[in-house]
Amino acid sequence: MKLVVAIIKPFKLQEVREALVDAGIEGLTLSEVKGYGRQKGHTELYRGAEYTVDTLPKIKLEILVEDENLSTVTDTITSTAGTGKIGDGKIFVTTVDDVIRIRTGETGNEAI
Amino acid sequence: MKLVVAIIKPFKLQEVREALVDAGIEGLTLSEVKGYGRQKGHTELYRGAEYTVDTLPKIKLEILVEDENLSTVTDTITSTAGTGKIGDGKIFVTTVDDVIRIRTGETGNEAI
Amino acid sequence: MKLVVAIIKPFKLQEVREALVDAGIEGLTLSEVKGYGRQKGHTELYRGAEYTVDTLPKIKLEILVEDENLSTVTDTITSTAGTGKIGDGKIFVTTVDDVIRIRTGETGNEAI
Amino acid sequence: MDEVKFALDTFYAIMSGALVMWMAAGFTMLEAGLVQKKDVSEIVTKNLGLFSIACVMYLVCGFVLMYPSDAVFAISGGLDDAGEAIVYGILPAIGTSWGLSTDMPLDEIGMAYGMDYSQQADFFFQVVFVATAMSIVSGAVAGRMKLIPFFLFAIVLTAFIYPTQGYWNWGGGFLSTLGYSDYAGSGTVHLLGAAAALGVVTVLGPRNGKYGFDGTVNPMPGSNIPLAALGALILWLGWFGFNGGSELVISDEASAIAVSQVFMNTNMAAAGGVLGALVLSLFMTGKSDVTMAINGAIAGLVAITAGPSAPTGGEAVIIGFIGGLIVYGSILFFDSIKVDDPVGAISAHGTAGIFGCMVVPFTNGDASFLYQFIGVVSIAGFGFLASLGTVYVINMFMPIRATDSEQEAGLDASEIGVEAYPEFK
Amino acid sequence: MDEVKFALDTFYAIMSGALVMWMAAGFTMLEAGLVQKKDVSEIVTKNLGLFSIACVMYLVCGFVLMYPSDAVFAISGGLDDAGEAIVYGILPAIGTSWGLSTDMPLDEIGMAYGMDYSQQADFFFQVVFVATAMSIVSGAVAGRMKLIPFFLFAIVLTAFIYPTQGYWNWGGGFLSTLGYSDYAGSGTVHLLGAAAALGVVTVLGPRNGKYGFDGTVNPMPGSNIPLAALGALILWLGWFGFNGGSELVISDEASAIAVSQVFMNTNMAAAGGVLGALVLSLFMTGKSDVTMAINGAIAGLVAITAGPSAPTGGEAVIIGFIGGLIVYGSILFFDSIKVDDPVGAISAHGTAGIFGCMVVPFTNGDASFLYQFIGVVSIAGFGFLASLGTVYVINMFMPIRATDSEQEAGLDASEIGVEAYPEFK
Amino acid sequence: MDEVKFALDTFYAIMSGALVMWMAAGFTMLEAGLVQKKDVSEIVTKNLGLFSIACVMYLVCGFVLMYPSDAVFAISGGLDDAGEAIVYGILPAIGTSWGLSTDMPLDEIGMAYGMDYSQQADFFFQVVFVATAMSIVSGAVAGRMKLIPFFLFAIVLTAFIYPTQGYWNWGGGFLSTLGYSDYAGSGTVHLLGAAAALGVVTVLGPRNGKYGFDGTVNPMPGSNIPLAALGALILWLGWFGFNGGSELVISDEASAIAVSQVFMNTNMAAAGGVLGALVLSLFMTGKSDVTMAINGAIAGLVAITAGPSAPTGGEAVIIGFIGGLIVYGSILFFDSIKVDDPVGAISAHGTAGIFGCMVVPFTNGDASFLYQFIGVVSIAGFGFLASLGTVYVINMFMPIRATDSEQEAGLDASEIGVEAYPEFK
Ligand SMILES: Nc1ncnc2c1ncn2[C@@H]1O[C@H](COP(=O)(O)OP(=O)(O)O)[C@@H](O)[C@H]1O
Ligand SMILES: Nc1ncnc2c1ncn2[C@@H]1O[C@H](COP(=O)(O)OP(=O)(O)O)[C@@H](O)[C@H]1O
Ligand SMILES: Nc1ncnc2c1ncn2[C@@H]1O[C@H](COP(=O)(O)OP(=O)(O)O)[C@@H](O)[C@H]1O
Repeated sequence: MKLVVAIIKPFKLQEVREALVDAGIEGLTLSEVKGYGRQKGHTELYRGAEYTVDTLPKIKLEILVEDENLSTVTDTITSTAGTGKIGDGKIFVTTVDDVIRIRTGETGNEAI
Repeated sequence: MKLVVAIIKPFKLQEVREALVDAGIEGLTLSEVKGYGRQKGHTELYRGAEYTVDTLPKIKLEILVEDENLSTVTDTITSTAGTGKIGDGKIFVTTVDDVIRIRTGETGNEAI
Repeated sequence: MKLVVAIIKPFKLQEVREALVDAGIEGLTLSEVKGYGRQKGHTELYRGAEYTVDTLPKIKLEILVEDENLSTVTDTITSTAGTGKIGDGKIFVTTVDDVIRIRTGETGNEAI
Repeated sequence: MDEVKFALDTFYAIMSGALVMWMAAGFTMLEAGLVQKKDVSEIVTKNLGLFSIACVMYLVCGFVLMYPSDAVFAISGGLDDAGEAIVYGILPAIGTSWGLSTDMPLDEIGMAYGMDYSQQADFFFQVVFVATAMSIVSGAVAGRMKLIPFFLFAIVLTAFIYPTQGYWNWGGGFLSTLGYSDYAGSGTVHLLGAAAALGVVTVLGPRNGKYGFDGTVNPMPGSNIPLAALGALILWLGWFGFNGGSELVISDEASAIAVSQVFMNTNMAAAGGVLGALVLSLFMTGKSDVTMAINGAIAGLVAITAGPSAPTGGEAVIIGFIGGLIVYGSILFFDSIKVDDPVGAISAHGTAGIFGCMVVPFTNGDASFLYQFIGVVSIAGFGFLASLGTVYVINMFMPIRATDSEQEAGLDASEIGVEAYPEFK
Repeated sequence: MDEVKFALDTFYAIMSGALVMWMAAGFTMLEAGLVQKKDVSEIVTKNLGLFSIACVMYLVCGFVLMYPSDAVFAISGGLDDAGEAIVYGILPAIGTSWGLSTDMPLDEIGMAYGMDYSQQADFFFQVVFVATAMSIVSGAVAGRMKLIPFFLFAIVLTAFIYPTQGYWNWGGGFLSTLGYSDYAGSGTVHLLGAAAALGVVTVLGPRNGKYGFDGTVNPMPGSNIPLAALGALILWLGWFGFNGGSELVISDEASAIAVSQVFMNTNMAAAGGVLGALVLSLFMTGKSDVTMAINGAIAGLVAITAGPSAPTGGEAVIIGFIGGLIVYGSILFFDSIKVDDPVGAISAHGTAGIFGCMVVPFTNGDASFLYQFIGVVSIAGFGFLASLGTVYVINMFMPIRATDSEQEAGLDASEIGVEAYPEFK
Repeated sequence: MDEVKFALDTFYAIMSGALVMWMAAGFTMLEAGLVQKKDVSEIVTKNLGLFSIACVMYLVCGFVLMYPSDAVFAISGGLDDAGEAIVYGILPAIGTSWGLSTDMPLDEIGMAYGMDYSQQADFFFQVVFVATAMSIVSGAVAGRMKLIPFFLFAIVLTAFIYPTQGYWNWGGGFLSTLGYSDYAGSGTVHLLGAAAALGVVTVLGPRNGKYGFDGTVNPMPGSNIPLAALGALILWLGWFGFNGGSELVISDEASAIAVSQVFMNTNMAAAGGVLGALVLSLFMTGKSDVTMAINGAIAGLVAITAGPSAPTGGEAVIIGFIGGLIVYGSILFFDSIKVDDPVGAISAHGTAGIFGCMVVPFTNGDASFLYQFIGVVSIAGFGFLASLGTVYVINMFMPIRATDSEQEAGLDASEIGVEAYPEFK
């Protein structure tokens, strides 16, 4: 089993999720994060003083997949989350030892 | 060392945490996430238009444990976070290469 | 490739980030989390009743690095995020199988 | 000359009424700030709805029941013959109240409440009081009472419960005959509202999770403290209309002095209430609990309301200060007996209201402790029982309590469909 | 005696004006609550700016254009000779308006608007009305109209568009001659504002993401519901000044009764509007949409504004109730034709405003459906076309629509530089 | 007839006072919106507490010190013999102030402040002014001044510092004799508050993290911009009472005209202030900084306060506009000299207050630059030194500055125990 972690632009979320569901992915967990990278932040103002906000809002998706679905998932994300502009984000893949579905106690691929 | 990541229902948090503390776990990190899975979201309304909110609020626990405590932790979570109803969540286990306690610089099991 | 996950005190964020940038790190993702550990929470009050808030706000940094930069990153974080007081946080290191830059489709070290 | 007086008194009555209407915003903000995020849209809807229901029901029949016309008495010889009184007295009066217009000759409006200013101004000033009483209930039942049963109860309270006992004091009923003294309604409005709230809460029970099995009290902190403070400050401002307008006339020297004394004392009592609650909080916990300061202000205001014109400015400070102490203790007390009142309404309006009624004889020679006590007991008793009975009956047909899963998801999700702060995690 | 009347009427006018000024806070909170978090600072800035622009432009020339002096007519024989009228009539009047001071002899102020209270009070009461009209626009264009073009449009609307049609009804123009009856401006203020908003939105288009390619309507929930409710309650309070002050005089018995009837009816209509929208929401969706309750209150208030003194209290409830039903349907309608109006301003002020104008003859024998209809058509038509034309021209020089990336990041980032809630994720 | 005048003037005074009391809500919201989330409950508590302390201390002795009775002068021949004056003049007066009631014959109240309306109304109107002055301080010290020392300072300022210099201008002291002209208190209230704030801040120092070692200014953005805007709009409304009520009488034609001119000009100056700040912000940064618009409104209001009845409407716009420019520059200036003022109070009330005092002679022939200058210097100098001295002494017994770890966790945690927004991360 692999855990796919994708950092994407917030406004792409809906599109990515729909594409994943179409590709047969039935579960994922998402959270709001802030990203720092090549895409630079922007300037804000407060009471006449300018300052830079270095980080940008991003969405982090965590998707546990069976090994054989890995490339489907990464491909789906790459193709839907990309705008071609800087800051599109990253996908990390790590190996997961085990997974348990709390409700049933099932483990392994059954539990994904 | 293993990193246990558990996605649970928010209202179970206190119970799970207390059970983990009773089981000897002294540290954990938690965050608010949104989950998408078999448990479906709900319908909201805005100015007469109905729409579906697909995701549900969940709590993500991250707990670093020594290998020998792994099953204690997963068992504790499984038994306390479960309601038997859909949406109870998942537990992922991954292997961690190393851990460092920032305060002391200790590494490995010492640092957990 | 390694994923460095650091839990630090919020007010140290700016210092840590600046030090990482100086050390050549060009990307990271951060999120707000709550930590439970040896550092105890504090007492709050509401309408005459006292209660304990067990968790403390922390910042979680996720930094993907090439293997050879690992120690630079962990050293930089350890030295800048430490106050010597309890609650300074932890650094976890895990191995990442692969990384993809969404924008270009690059993978591996190229994509970091 | 008389016409200018009439105009001035009318203007004063409607400005006072506008200030009291503004208290609706105060209750809405106070309650929205003190409930949890997931119940905020619901409490807002309840407040908008209850105010509207109160206005309509009071127009439909509350007003004429509270201030029955002479016709009622003429026919029935003092309610001996209730049937006849209803047919010939109340029913036509209901029509005149609903049909109140500038075309109507003043003497046809059918109320035994002669006055030197416009009947419309009087109605407007009265109607916002009944809404105030009902607003007290919404806070106490927040987080677990369902919307429709709440609105049904609002209909009953504003159409019947409030007017019935309002009549006792202000419409010529037995409390006024007896000599019960309650200037602007510490008892008639605030205690009544609090007693009704207690009655409803008795049937309703506490929010899930509020009291642990082991007797612990779990604080469920309010979601938005500055909003709650805004609510208290709105109430503070609106109270100038509530108390100040209750002198009813301002156009002669004595009345003008009395009204301005009332403004001054109302302000002083609120200030005293804040200080009382803050001092006690510091003494008890070492911290200055802002939610207690907020409740202290309201308790100070409630405490002075039964007699805001008689005390000196300094006495008003003291009355308010004691009100602030009382509300602090009362909130702890109700929590200890597991009566869940998310905004402290029962304590701030009820306990402080009783104190307000009972303290009147200290500064007003015309009042007596006995009659004040009778007033308190009859208002609180009636308000409690009538409300308890009403919701008991409603509950038989339509459960008034949100289910566990509804409470867990929040009433906003189950009843309103709109999150209060969808973008704030 | 007369001096006391003059003083009382002046006091009444400025208190009414202060209440109407307070509506600026109502619009600001309503709109800040109903837009998305990323556009909140911008809508706040727009509201502060538009109110200020309205005040200044109305002082510069709006007031004298709306209430032109007799000199204009004397010279030109009814605008036959516009050039002369401008030079000898309007231009000097502009000076007197700008120079309005306590030193100025009353008869020099140069307006054909005799009255028994101070001209300054009149100006103050009038100026807050023009700001109200402009506030309606800001809500409808939220989330995508750029700030500077918005302010340019505000200058044109408050200096020319509003005064021109205001003159028709209140300054002695053709609608007043005709017999169009619009007490406080359901048409002249609210419908005008809504028509202007529609004109601007026609050029501007909807927010990105509001309407899907497949015709779906994406709700973009407001960020802060209690703030929106506070806005509605502020408007409710301010409306007592808006309608109540429009009687213009309170110092005799008949006027005092009329003013208090207006206060009562205004309150009743708002209550009716809340109930209408809530009942319909429950019926349609099974839930009580709080945003509809909020819009219902405003629609009820708009609906009663054209004739708040003639209906009985009960009729006011009914008029408001229908207003609440109408706003619900109208919001769904405008969404279905892809007119994006984030706060429902076009429905609450426009559709309900038309209803308010057309319902007048039912309770006021002096009004006729035909003249009301002519009023509605001419005000809405002029407001729509003049606004559409104005923004069309502005758009040629300076794009009025925020770019995709500006909308995505939020107007707060691109135009204000200050996040509204920087610490709330 | 006279009685109606008395009643009308009393009504006008208490309505004005109620509007000024409402400014307390304005300061609370403004400051709650402009501080960081972790300090919001504390600033709310400070505002509730300071208002209450101000009311009580002014009743205890502030009022009689500011408006000393003739007895004081009679006995002492003009304060020659201070001891006797205190024993026979001030002390009994303290009793009468505390005991102010409707029973008291008017001539016993013991103030050298004859008037044609009720003394209670006068007290009520005066007491809200002292609270305003103190509210200015709370904003400037937000985020690092501890609660108890702040309240101790509030006691001293409202009981002694404000009344002492208030006496100079309004109680018959040397500024009034001299011819210093300050209608509603640009100097006596606003500049005094700002000077006091500067004195406290001098001892207190900036918030941790505000100024970098390398001289950088770190913006610490406010947590809730719409709340801050609401605060400014509340102040805008309340200011009609603040300035409008300061004419003191409305019941004759000239006064009524003056009061309405004041309402109009107050509104115009606020509008001008918004525009001044926005234009400058656009010019300097290309963006429309909403926090500057908010401060601009307040600065415009402060600027007109010293002489709101003399200017024409157009001049009021210009005075406000310049106030808006000045506050912008002043905020940058104070940041550059490392005086940390989280809400801009010192600039909006102090710098704009000085401008307001100095601009009076341009529109009011009776005022002179020299006397205005003497007024400014003596009020600001006294306010600054007395406050600095007071907090210096308090600081010797009880540290006024929150420790580093307290500031880091937020004052809400260390002093109040209640988070302002516990559910918003
Ligand atoms: N080394 C890294 N470790 C963790 N997250 C990263 C790293 N580099 C980039 N990110 C995340 O990916 C986002 C996009 O990266 P960025 O460099 O701006 O653009 P791109 O990926 O298109 O080159 C960042 O905002 C950050 O959240
Ligand atoms: N494949 C997955 N990857 C990541 N998170 C998942 C995955 N499947 C489920 N989850 C998380 O677990 C939660 C519960 O899953 P769900 O399918 O609704 O119920 P259950 O686990 O009881 O079958 C989801 O809300 C989501 O946060
Ligand atoms: N076993 C663990 N698993 C996950 N997170 C942990 C664990 N132990 C500590 N943490 C995180 O590290 C933070 C600091 O830990 P704590 O024990 O308080 O101090 P220290 O690391 O200085 O000994 C905690 O608040 C928590 O977020």
